[in-house]
Amino acid sequence: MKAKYFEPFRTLAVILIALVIAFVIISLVSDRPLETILIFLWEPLATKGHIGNLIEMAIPLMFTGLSVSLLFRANLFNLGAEGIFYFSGVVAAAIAIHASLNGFLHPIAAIAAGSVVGALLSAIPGILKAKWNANELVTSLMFNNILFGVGLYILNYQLRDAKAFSSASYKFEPTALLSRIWPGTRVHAGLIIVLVMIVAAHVFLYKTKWGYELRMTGANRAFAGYSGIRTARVIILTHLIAGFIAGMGGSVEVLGMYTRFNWVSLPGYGLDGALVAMLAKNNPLSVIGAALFLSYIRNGADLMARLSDVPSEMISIVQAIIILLLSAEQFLKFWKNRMLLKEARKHG
Amino acid sequence: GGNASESADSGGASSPAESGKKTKVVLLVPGNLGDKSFFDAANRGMDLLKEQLGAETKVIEMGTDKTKWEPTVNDIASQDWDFILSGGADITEVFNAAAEAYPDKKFIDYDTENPEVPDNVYAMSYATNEVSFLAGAVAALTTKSSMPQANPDNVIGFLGGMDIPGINTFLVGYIEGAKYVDPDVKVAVSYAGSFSDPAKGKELSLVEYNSGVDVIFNVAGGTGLGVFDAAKEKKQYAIGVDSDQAMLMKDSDSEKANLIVTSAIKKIDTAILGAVKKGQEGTLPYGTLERMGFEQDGVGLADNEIYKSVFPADLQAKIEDIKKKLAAKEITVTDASAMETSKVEEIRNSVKP
Amino acid sequence: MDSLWSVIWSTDFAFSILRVTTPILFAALGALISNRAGIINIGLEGIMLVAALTGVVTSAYTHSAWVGLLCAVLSGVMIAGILAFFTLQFKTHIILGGIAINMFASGGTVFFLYLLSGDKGASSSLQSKVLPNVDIPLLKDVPVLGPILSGHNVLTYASIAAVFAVYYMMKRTPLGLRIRSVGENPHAAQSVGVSVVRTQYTALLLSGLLAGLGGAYMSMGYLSLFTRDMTAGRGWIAIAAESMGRSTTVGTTLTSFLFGAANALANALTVLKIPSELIATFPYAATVIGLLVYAIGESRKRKKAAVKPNEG
Amino acid sequence: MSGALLEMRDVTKVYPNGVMANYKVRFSLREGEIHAIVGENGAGKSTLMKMMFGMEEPSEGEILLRGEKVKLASPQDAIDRGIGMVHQHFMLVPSFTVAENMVLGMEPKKGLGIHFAEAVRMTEEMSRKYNLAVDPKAKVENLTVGMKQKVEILKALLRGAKILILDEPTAVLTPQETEELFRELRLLKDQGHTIVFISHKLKEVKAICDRITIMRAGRSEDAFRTADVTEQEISRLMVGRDVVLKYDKEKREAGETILAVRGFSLAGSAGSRLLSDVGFTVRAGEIVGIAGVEGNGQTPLVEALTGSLAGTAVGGSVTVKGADILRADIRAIRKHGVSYIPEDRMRQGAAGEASIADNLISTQYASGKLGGGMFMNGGKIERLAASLIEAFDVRCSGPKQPIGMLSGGNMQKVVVARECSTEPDLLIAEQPTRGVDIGAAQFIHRKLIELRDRGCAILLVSADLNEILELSDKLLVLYEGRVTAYFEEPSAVGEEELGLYMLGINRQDPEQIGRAVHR
Ligand SMILES: Nc1ncnc2c1ncn2[C@@H]1O[C@H](COP(=O)(O)OP(=O)(O)OP(=O)(O)O)[C@@H](O)[C@H]1O
Ligand SMILES: Nc1ncnc2c1ncn2[C@@H]1O[C@H](COP(=O)(O)OP(=O)(O)OP(=O)(O)O)[C@@H](O)[C@H]1O
Ligand SMILES: [Mg+2]
Ligand SMILES: [Mg+2]
Repeated sequence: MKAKYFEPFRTLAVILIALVIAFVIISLVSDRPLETILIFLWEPLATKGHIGNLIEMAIPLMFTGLSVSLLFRANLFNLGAEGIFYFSGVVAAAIAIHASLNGFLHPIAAIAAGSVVGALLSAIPGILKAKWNANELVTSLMFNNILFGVGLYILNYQLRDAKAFSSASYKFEPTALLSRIWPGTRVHAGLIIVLVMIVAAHVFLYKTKWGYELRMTGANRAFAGYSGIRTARVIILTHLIAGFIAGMGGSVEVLGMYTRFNWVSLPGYGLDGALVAMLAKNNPLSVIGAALFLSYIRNGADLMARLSDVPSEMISIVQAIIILLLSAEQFLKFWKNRMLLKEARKHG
Repeated sequence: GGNASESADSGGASSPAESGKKTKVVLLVPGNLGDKSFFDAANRGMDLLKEQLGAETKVIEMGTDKTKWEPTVNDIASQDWDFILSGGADITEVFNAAAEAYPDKKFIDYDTENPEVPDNVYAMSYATNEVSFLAGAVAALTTKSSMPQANPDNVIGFLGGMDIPGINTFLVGYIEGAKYVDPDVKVAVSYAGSFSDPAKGKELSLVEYNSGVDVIFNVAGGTGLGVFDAAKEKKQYAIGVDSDQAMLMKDSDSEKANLIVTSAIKKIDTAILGAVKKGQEGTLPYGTLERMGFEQDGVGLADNEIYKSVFPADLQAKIEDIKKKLAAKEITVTDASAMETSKVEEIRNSVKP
Repeated sequence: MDSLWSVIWSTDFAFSILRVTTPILFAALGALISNRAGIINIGLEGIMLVAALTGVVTSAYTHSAWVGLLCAVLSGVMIAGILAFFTLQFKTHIILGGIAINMFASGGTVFFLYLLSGDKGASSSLQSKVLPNVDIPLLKDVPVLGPILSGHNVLTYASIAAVFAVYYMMKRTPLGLRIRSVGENPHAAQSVGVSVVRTQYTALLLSGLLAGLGGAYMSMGYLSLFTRDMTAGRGWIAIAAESMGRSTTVGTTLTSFLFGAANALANALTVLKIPSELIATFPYAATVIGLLVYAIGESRKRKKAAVKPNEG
Repeated sequence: MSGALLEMRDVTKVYPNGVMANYKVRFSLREGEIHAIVGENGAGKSTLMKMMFGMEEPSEGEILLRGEKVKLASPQDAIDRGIGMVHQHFMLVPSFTVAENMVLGMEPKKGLGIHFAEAVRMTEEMSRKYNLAVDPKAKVENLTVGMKQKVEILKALLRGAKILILDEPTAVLTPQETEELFRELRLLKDQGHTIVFISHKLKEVKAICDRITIMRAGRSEDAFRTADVTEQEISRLMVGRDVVLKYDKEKREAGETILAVRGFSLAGSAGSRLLSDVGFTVRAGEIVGIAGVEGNGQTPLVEALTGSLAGTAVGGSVTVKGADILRADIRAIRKHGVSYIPEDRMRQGAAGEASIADNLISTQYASGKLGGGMFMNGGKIERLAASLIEAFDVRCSGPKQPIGMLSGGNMQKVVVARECSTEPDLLIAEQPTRGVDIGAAQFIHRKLIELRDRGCAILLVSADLNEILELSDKLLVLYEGRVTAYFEEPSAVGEEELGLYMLGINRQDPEQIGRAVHR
């Protein structure tokens, strides 16, 4: 085997090993372990509806994964996508409820508002970092809680429909909802939006001057500054873009999957986005695969819990093992080294 | 996530009962079990179905990600179940939509306030405001009583998980009940902002106790468990919620249990049992929302041994009296489930110490 | 307003700051040790959660709070060991590893609680033990100071002791020197025979130990039970505190107390007529402002230093 | 080959990225000798030494110590066997004191803690014994490079090293410091130590080494006795062709003034004077060299010229083509046609993870040459990168390779290529050939002369006297922040004479120094 085939081979081996471990754990609690694990593996792809579920869940993961990967690319350890996703959802919901526009402009206006608010909010940690070197991890973690509190306040005091008997907003105007693009599933136009954003981010990162500045600032800020790149501006710009994308994600999720806004806790997509970004090695295009993969194992887990006798919490153990092993770069490396030596000898 | 605990009933799968086929019931939990509140109570109802009706049951936890509820409900509706159960304000819309899509299936919404009920759905609501009214009366009587830990201050406390309608229904009933026995009573209210942070629950309770409160009513899920820790530390009283929380703790920590004067119980488990039973008999009034009050035994105060020994007998009599008046509709209690947030705030502020 | 002042100017309030700070301080010290060794451990939240459950379960089965504490700490060390194994041996990215540990802990604790007690939410059916509160003999009778400083849980005192221990360890012991060298210049450490991997293992295990103490405090000191996700973000707060404290023992301790005080104050603010959603944001807003004031001060200082002397 | 103290047999090393750094290398070290290893950048010298020191494991082959096969799995194994190494890049912890760096990993203890007083005493004792003066309590980040070098050697000796590996120890030293080091090495040899010495400076190799092993493209040949080969022969064996060490540089009339520094004084943070009344001009088509022992104001001067002024300008002016640049940032300065080869290529000069192509375009990606508007044309970038890689003979697998994988010399060529490719009016070159092999150094020198001939003004700051005397058209000496000498005919100045000015022993009169400023 050639060394360059090592990565796919390792990935395959890792997945197999993770599955064996998962199987062993499942055997401990399940009477029919084989059947159970087959549900986990196959059921998410078994019906059109389930494939739809897999894709619709991947959409927010792609948004936050893309947002976080840009930040990580610029060497900014910012986990603020979580709060922005939530708050922009509130903003989009407000427009979806209160504005009256036609079916084409309405979602655009709501998403644009959510995205812009996301960008502006995200710029705050960016400016603090760029101007005063305030640690962006701290500010972003704090902002998550602040945005959640303020968002929830707006929901309860401004948007709440008392007739929903819960913390849910008024119903969105039907014109604001994103249209379904795959009949028989709930896959909505957000998929197209996110794919366009991913391609745009790819072009931005690798084909434009700003993207180049971002990559160099991330790779070595002293080098970028020495070369004449205004790194403070790059940091702010990166935050703006990342916030824009995260905000767009929150808005799209709200308009694509809901008819009212009713999140009373942070939805968790921010940290998941960090997971997706890391799995994608901060590459925009790879975010698609990473998000689909995460969505696949989560949907598999849900279905396993639904259709078998395994409690759902067990799944988080299996997920953790898969993630740990999948990113274990050194795992099976000795093998690669052997292959490299063999090849080198042949050429040497 | 979604848990499934499938039960093979004790009778054995191969020996069909007289009806020829076991009743198949599925419970869809819009959240996770372990809330010590209505999800757990519904789960206990499923156990009752299994034990008393010999039903084949399954419980699915749908988790907190609301986007997953619709596909799960639809998936289940397309399967072969005799009764599909779920409950909670958030799920009702999804649930009713599924019911309309599957008109030949039977659905039971065990906890909703929504009066629009499709023809194949039976819906229940609980007079939580009324039982909270009683809890408020107990609290207001406690704080002025000669009970050993009661202080002269005329302030009672409330700890909510979040400032949301489901919680404020309890709050408003509680305040009205307290004011019914003593118009001058003050109510300290705090919300933890979370249903899973007992440490925060404890801190907020301590602040309340330290400011002169001597009894706190908790409606906060896991967070509320911190109230009892604070009560034990401060040797003050508490009131439980949803299930008889004193009895739950009696074996593991009797000192704590003895400070829980009573609990405001929502009897979801027996309500579910009753509904399915009627369903089997064919007497369930589909298409209606039934309110489970004291008469229907849908709600009630826990009158356990602790209540009987700790809460003075003359005060118990007063509570009994109020309960009768409530049942006879001589007293009406505001239902805050559809109240504007600002209105709730107004009520809250009017009794702030 | 009066009621707010009466709450804040009470010894109870000062007492509560120490109580609220304890778990954050433990975890922040844990974050500090691993960070100084060059590895950012974001799995603290999960480690605390696992330790909290372990303490409750083992103390219930052995009827000893101390055995429970020991097991809780060991479980923290074990989880940190798993994280270390993957990140140091297999080179799993430390951030991913931390996320995986948190994921594992959040579901795994509920799963094991369910297996052990049939309950998914709380451990209230287990007769778990709590660690004692300690009255300090002379101090407890001193007015004002006594009620504030005496009568805390034994682990609160342990957390203060841990501050001194960590300070001494980092500054004065061979291990501390090696941890700092590995974090600052791993090649330098390696070149003199200090094993980078072994040192990082030690640092991660120590951070697991401290987070384990924090977890044990949550379920066996602060509270007397375990509930699902009961750490409620304290691990993340600790990471922020460590980061804001610029990875120094003194700074981290101060910022942990700042968080504790802001939280205690937020709890006291509930007596005001402010919507609870907004009160909940107070500790975080206070932190951002604190960080900002500090950061601006620092950058002013730097600029001044560069501009001040006008003649040679 | 018997009787060797240490022997490496057919050692092969393949890095995980597939680079074969060593192939069947044989190396043998005799007790008590100073043994040189020479070779071009990337020939595999450091890799071989790292294996000898247990920092890298050989993919194949064996290492024998006193005839016995040994497995060196970690530096600790090597240290235990009496092998010590001073690395090409400093292996010190900057925030620690000298004593702390010395004892790291073998700390003397008192109770649970470190016995700091003992550490200081141990350091002082070693320092006396080997006649290497260091201050045990000084923080390493405040030390000069020469000092750091001494600490590194003492560190190895403290650990009982009998075999001492020195990987390019002189690359950052002044001639005087190098001389001192050589005296110390001879002393060590006399005390029974065996030394492996790596250097690109063949004169040094000739001066102190007994035997010499030449490496080329990861392979080795048998060792020579140094006395048997000439410098020319060595360099031919290394590079595979003759290397000319003299440049025929035509005289050229200098053009208009590009850079003008007039009466420039700079105060540091503690009120200290970094620069006092420095004045000189650099005109189009001339190379002005600045010589001086490191730490005499070169760094603040270059910082002031490149937009990162650290301190307060107390007086004077700095202009490029008439424009004041003292308060401009580097972006604005570069817009005036200024290029800059920084001293520290790892920190400022390159982004290690980024590709060679990305590193090559960092100063001209925005110029419009590589694509209009906000887009960049991948094809154009690739062509530019490929042509620069070829023109500057960068040894790499292609423009997409991460620059961090290159050897030091090749990385430096990338930096030089980038700074030369923008057709600058003024080039500030700071230590442009530090750690670069003679082949590459010669190449870089040629490029600088070529640039000068095209009319570029060049300010050359270097600690390498040979380089500075060869290249400069005009030469200044900095001592304690002042210009102490100005030569209009550097080629006529001897190294010894220059040394006297650099050490502050001699000083020219103000009038002569004043000539450095034209017009
Ligand atoms: N850690 C590493 N990973 C991958 N490749 C490496 C690594 N270190 C060195 N190399 C490669 O191995 C080869 C030999 O490098 P080495 O550092 O041994 O050269 P050298 O002879 O010391 O060069 P120089 O004179 O520039 O120091 C080079 O091609 C280099 O790019
Ligand atoms: N007796 C000693 N001999 C040598 N070095 C020492 C001695 N005592 C302390 N050091 C080292 O000198 C440095 C200063 O020590 P000290 O503990 O006094 O620092 P500090 O003033 O507390 O520092 P900080 O302000 O960063 O907290 C430390 O790096 C320490 O390890
Ligand atoms: Mg100090
Ligand atoms: Mg080298």
